[in-house]
Amino acid sequence: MGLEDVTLREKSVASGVRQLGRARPQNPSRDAVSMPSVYRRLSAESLRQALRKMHLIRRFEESAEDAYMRGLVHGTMHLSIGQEASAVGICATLEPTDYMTSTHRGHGHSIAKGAQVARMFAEFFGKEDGYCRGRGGSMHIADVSTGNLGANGIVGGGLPIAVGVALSMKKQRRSCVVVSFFGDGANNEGAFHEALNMASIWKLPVVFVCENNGYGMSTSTERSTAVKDVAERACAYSMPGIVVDGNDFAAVAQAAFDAVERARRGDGPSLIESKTYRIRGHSRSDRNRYRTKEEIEAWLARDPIVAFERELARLGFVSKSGIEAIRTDVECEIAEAIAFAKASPAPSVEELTRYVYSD
Amino acid sequence: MGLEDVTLREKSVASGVRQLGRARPQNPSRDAVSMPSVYRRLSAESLRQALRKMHLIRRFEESAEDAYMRGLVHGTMHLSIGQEASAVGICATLEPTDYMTSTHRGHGHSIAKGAQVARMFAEFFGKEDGYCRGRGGSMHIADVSTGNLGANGIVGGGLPIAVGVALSMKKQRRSCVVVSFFGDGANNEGAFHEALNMASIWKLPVVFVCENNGYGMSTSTERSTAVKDVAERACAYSMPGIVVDGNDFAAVAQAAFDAVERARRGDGPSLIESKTYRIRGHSRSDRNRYRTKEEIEAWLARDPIVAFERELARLGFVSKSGIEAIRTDVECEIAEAIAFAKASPAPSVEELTRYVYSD
Amino acid sequence: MSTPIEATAILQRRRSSVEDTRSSGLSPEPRELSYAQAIQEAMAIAMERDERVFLMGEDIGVYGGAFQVTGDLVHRFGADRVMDTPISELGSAGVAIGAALTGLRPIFEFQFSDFSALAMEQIVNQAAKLRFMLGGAVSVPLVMRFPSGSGTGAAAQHSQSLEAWFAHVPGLKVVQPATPHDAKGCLLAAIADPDPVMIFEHKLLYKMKGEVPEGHYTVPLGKARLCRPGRDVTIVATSIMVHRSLAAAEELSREGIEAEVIDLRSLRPLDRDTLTQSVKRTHRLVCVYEGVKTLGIGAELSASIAESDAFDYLDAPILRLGGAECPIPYNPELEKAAVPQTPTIIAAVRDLIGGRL
Amino acid sequence: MSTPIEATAILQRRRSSVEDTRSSGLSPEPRELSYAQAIQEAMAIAMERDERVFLMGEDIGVYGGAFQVTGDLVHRFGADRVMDTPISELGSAGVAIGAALTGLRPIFEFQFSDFSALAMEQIVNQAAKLRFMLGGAVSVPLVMRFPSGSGTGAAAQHSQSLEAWFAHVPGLKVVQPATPHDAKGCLLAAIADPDPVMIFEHKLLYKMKGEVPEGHYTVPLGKARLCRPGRDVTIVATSIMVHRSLAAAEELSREGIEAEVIDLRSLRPLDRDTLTQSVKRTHRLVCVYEGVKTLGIGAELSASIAESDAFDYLDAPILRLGGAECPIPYNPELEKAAVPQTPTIIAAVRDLIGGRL
Ligand SMILES: Cc1ncc(C[n+]2csc(CCOP(=O)(O)OP(=O)(O)O)c2C)c(N)n1
Ligand SMILES: Cc1ncc(C[n+]2csc(CCOP(=O)(O)OP(=O)(O)O)c2C)c(N)n1
Ligand SMILES: [Mg+2]
Ligand SMILES: [Mg+2]
Repeated sequence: MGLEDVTLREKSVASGVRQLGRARPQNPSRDAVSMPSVYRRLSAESLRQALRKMHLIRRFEESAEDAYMRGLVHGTMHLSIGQEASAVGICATLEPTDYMTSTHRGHGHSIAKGAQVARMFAEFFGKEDGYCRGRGGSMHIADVSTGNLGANGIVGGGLPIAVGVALSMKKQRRSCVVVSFFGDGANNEGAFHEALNMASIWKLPVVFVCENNGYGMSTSTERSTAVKDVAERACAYSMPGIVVDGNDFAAVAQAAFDAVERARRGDGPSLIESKTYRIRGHSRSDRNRYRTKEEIEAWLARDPIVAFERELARLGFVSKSGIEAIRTDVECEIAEAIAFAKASPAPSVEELTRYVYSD
Repeated sequence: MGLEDVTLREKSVASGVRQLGRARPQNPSRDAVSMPSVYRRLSAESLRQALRKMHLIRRFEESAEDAYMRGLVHGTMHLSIGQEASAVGICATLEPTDYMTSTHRGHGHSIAKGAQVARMFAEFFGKEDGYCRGRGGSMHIADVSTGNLGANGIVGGGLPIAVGVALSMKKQRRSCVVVSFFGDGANNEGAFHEALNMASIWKLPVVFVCENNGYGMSTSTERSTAVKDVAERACAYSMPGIVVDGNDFAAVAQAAFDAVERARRGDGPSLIESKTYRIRGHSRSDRNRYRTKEEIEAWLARDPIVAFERELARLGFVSKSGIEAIRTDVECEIAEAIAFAKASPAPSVEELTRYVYSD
Repeated sequence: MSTPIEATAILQRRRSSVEDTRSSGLSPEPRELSYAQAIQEAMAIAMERDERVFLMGEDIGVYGGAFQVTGDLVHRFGADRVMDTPISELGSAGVAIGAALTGLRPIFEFQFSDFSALAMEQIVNQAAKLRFMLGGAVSVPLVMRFPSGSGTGAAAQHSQSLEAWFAHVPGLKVVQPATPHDAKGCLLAAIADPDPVMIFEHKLLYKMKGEVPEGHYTVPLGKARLCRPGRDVTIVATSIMVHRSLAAAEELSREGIEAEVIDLRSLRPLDRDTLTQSVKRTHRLVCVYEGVKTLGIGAELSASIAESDAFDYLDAPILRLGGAECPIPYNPELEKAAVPQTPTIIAAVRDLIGGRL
Repeated sequence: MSTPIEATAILQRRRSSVEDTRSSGLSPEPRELSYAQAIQEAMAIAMERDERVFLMGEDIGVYGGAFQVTGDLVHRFGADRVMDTPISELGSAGVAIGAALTGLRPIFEFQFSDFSALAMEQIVNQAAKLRFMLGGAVSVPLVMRFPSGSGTGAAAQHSQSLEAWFAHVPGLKVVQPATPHDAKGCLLAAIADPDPVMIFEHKLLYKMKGEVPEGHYTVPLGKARLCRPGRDVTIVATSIMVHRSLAAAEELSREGIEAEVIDLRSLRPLDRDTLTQSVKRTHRLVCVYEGVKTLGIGAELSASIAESDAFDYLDAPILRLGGAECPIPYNPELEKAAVPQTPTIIAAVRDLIGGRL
């Protein structure tokens, strides 16, 4: 995905792919008439919560990055800065009892699904209060209490698991839906193919969400993927494939509502392709040799948080001071979370082999 | 795939799937005007050779089955009786230097590509003159001298290897084409997805041939596969997907010619779905519980060899006595082959670990 | 995983907790079943008792499984609980994991253990590690069954004995029952176990008959079984090699050599105690297994003894009889030669006792 | 495979046969390279000499590889010979096999060895067995590189040491070079080898510097290296554990304990001779490796000695120091505790010599 994709998002969807998301006008007019219907569907409070979550994700990752630089975080970390609208837009349509599987780039998904940043920081710092008691780190954060079955260090690893969770829900006649996030890179794994096929033949309540940020590490979708839009692949599984502007909260939420409802109705899975961009490098070792400054800057200009904030303000959902309050509140939560995480005890080396098996 | 598929083959191709094969008329008229163009393209001699090969495959498998019943063959065996037009129709378009990967149901492919039945029987009997010196058996027959890189005991196992061979040809600027046979069951393996994607992005000279015989063991395509026609999946890889009547030699050969030419031109891979039927059970352990007698009988009535023979006779490519000569000749070849195989020495137990590594 | 799921309606109907043993069904008369029938019975009992249990695999429904282990269960429990999967080993293994994570108890059949090579990612990177990676927040009560071994003429890609791979992986439990009795009891124990249990079944054993109690009973995972006491040498064997070792012991006994035979049963956890005790009595150890000799389970058994306090009791080198260093060949004579047979065991023990090693 | 391919035009340009060693480039001055640079140099030399050699892997092109091992090679040799693959480990492993079968010499990089779990089918069922299954009609000259091991904080799915799986598989060769010198020499030997060679590289070694000769040279596959002579105990170690063992030996020497340290280098074939000779001299054996202890390479080493004629020379149990029986944890203290460290080795050897085991 190169610079031209900044405009590509605005184009109508590739042939063969049904567009279930709102049709984005060529020149989005900013009056109330153009208010996305999801804004009516979600309460004003939940819209403000969505904005708050986007801020929380952003500040969480910036702070994590900072902690990493200062040597507080071990290992590696994959930041989703620039992709917040996608995570929050999808999760805004879910119930707490709905399930989710995520990826190596999963901080945003976790927070969007309801995880506490304090326990996330604690995990980063390898502490007992971390979501994985310090055993998992950034790539394995899960929060079972919010239906978050975890990030995954294996590209595509969560897809079949999500299908299994959906099968489980169907067998138990629970009306829960499962969202499986994955990247554009993951769409070339065999696991993707097998998972989507099974979800379709068994009509399972899964929503597959491909966050296409243009690259799997350094490899552009153009160089790795034989279709222009990942959503086109839905046709190979007789399920709807939807392309949405992943930097537009409303577009993402609209597509998610449709897919989640379809799943809950028992009509089976959908594939949503959320076109977005990761502003930071793939991980800390990335020297950005595979993309241009211009490309990054063009996407920076489309910051999903700025856009959402502006739209909410324009539509009167939030005031200037309301935005200020959200920001301060988030700052506060982050600071407290870091303090909590730092104070949390480290696991004891004596307990090295605990949790391998059930006690 | 049930009984209705007998007619399904005749229908126009499912939406989204391009038909590159000859358009089968609803009521194929039997005059010269309707002569398939491949009949003009192939010499009369090669058409007769094709018919002979179909007979040879049939008689080879019937004799192998017989030998199996009499305890001469160890292990298991997968017969392709009823699928001969598909194997021969595809391979009729290949050069001896072109490559092929096959499946567990690969006797027909091997013979079609030029293997000697004597060495195949020898392999079945576990002898040194077998294609694998008695180490491989039915599921691993290969004949490198005819570009046949082997059957494969792993469903879908040959697909990525075929892509690698095609990459090798492209890198070496050799104009060889690679045909990869696989079954409908294999199309749900991750290997299928990964292989087709890579072949497409690298524009490799591969022809993927899915022999859809309606079942992967006991599981119908309907129960296993989220699309009606496997060829529909070509759209996920931006390559042509073609459905052909796999029991019609000319239809298969036409589609193969188009795909092989496309590959040789450097225009990349194609996916041919050859709809056919296996008359015998999956393997010797099959009790046919998943299909009806009626279904089997309906397909028996569409025997590809009978149809081809009739058409060649009608069009004057072969006379009655010519057919008789072919049959006798084949009978003779089979008898000699079995005698050769029986006389061949068994491998020495001393050489148990030979051929694990190169000497 | 302690989610609300445990309490949902569909689960109410399971009769009793999976841990206890139903003794009511125990028959007074001994009764013989084949190894395959014993497994099938275990699955039926588990499905009867516990709505959470279901089966997944290729052609396990109307076909009855490639080795007829599931047989007619689909007619008894329906296609929802005896689920045919597409030929998608990696994906369907992941499906089983997802189901296990959220309240169900899948029993997954690989058609041949060789195809597990396609699913190592989900088994090893996911199932085995999820509980640990998540600091104990989840568990994965998953059972996988692997028809294994050579002797059927199916050649290199359908005859492997890969259990050592799995036994190398913390987070998995690995068992290899050798008798119909243990096949049923280990499977029922595996289903009751909260963690992923891999069961390796030898294809040549499926038709073997043996006494099998009726009703529910479990064979504890991680315990070896002393099959035959003896003073001169300990033969520790797995799966079909237990029977070949017992046959060898009979023959050796006629020559005055009394071999103690231990059926290892469980590869992870490993019952090092039973083995150590035995070696302290017999002073000699022979390990017999079908997997490739190098890094097969015998390597671990030998090394366990060599580092234990039984080391000082050893009067002879520790012998390993494992699979040859080659893929399984098709030719029947070669195929036989590729894995230990009774005469191989007899000859090796003779040499060991005779000090000729 | 002897097809017409050997003679095709594109191959004419390769300078010389891969077997011989170019001595012209040998520098008089010793020269240091990092382990990663040594590997990169080996690949560059091979690609220069032989048009058939090419590289495949995820992000090995402009990104230079996750560990910068391929570095700038794409600029030197072009994207056709330093090929980025999609994230399709199973499929691309198969692609490499197909290329190897038909005249090319692919070098395949797994981004992390953990992802090999996705490709076991192609590696084990295909690459390792094709030659045998086809009765010698083909060979698979394929090299695969696996960045392995813990210590980077990447947790359970990015830190495994899975080499024992591969060493269990006949048809594969498996090496684990511990120094920049051997990393280059083993890789060049692997490229020249007609059979599939798996190279396990420890991620923590990539930045380690060491003397590396210029030009083409090979380190024979299957030969261990005696790094340090000693009379009291043999420490056989693999990969990074060689360095920890050498450090331990230094420390122990100060206490009067002289440890002989052997770098195993090759897991399959296994140099049992060098090990046996050493144990006959020292009468004690300690195996140090990072893979999980149970069924890690130390199990095979211990069992090899226990069944060899060196058994009679043993004065103490054979000790194994391997990875803990758990996935690799994220927390750095736990992570360190999960694999042998220098102090662990020192303490264990002390106990062994002191008869406290
Ligand atoms: C099976 C597997 N292969 C490779 C990797 C290494 N890896 C981690 S993330 C990544 C790129 C993934 O790309 P994408 O799916 O697009 O997600 P993104 O990083 O862009 O969010 C790669 C190659 C991995 N973790 N797992
Ligand atoms: C990876 C793998 N899974 C399962 C099997 C067992 N198996 C052998 S053939 C077969 C059915 C294959 O169906 P299909 O691809 O349609 O080929 P067909 O047998 O119909 O020719 C199965 C399940 C196998 N050999 N390999
Ligand atoms: Mg991406
Ligand atoms: Mg089929």
